[in-house]
Amino acid sequence: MILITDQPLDPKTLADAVRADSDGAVVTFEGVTRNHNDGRRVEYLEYEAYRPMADDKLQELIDEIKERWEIDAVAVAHRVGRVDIGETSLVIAVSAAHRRPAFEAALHLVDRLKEVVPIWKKEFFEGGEVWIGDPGSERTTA
Amino acid sequence: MILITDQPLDPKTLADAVRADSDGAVVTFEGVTRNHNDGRRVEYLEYEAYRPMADDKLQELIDEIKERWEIDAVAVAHRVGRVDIGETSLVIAVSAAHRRPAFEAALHLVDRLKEVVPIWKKEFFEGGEVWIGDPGSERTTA
Amino acid sequence: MKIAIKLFAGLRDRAGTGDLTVELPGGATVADAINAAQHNAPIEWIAPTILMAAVNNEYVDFTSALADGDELALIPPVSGG
Amino acid sequence: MKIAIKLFAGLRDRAGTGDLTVELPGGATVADAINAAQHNAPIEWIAPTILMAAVNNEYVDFTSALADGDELALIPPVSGG
Repeated sequence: MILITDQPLDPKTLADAVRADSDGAVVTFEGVTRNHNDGRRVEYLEYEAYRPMADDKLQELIDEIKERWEIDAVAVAHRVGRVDIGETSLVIAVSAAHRRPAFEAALHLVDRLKEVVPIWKKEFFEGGEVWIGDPGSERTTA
Repeated sequence: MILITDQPLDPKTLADAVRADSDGAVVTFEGVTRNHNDGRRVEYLEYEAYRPMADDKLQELIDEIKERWEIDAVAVAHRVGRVDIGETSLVIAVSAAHRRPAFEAALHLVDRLKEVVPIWKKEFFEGGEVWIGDPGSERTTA
Repeated sequence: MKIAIKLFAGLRDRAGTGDLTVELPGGATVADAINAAQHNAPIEWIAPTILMAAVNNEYVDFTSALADGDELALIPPVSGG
Repeated sequence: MKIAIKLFAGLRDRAGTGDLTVELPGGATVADAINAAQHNAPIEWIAPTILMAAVNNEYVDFTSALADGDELALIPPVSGG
């Protein structure tokens, strides 16, 4: 299951999508909008995705972790548009017979997602805004 | 939050108990009754806890991971009594500013729980029953 | 002195009870209490190498001295999760 | 040949548009298309060391040759999660 949506994410939907009777472990990760980053007070984030490339890359990453770890199923959902403090922008759920591969594969998937999936985050902080990773995009709103 | 109960567990309750506006990551682990173990077909499990020692040990483990990793909050719930295939016997939720410590601390907590918390699992498999870790307890039900 | 002993899981199933009480001389240790319990409940016990003991909710060595009124828990290999 | 170029995130904001089209001679590369785009949209571009390019949804080197009808995406540092 791969979902890119502007609607709020529900971790339970993803955890339930991956569980099967042969699984002993379900690991769920939520990436949440923090109220602080790099010493700045964050007000909210806005995410943008390049689709369908983002879906394709997520599928490649799912294939990558299924190749490398003994896991059963994987679900990923990423929100786009405005995401307020405390709201969830990313959910990953991984099921497996045993816990360790489920943990390792889920962490690796988040790490890789942040490297290769064409999704961007604009941070609206107190006094300005910036696309993360692109310092030249910073604007101050004096 | 530490909960030992004979009622079904709800991962959302634990994830919501640990999240705060300063957290960027919430990792949730569910331990689930598998339909197989050690080559046997499992029918269901029964868990027993020694309370209040189990609560005390869980609190010690929470203190231990909070000491070792930069995490925010931790919640643990363990079910006792009969747990059927596909049902969740253990939920752990860990929040943190950043994802890696949340993943590592959650996995460590499960590992340690299985070493020191006085909770026992009786496996009812096809043709018999056994307390896990105590082979002498095995009974066959011809 | 009187020591209450709690048995769990496979031990309790074999003994048919989760509660034993043993009478021991002052200065007796956890090991002494286990010996007395094995005498009172002559079942197939768990090998001491994998058995753990707790007094008043804390794990202790078998050489620990007991005090009157202690609750001794005999803890087979745990298997939560 | 005509190459459609998509701009995202900070690049799109600066250019004021997410879509450019450039006209290039046959055999032109991704680098040629980026040069033409920079000519069409003379803004502060992202350093090529951190810019990535994708053609038809696959990452490519700047030396890759383009074909008529390709969709070239210029991808600033990604930051999902």
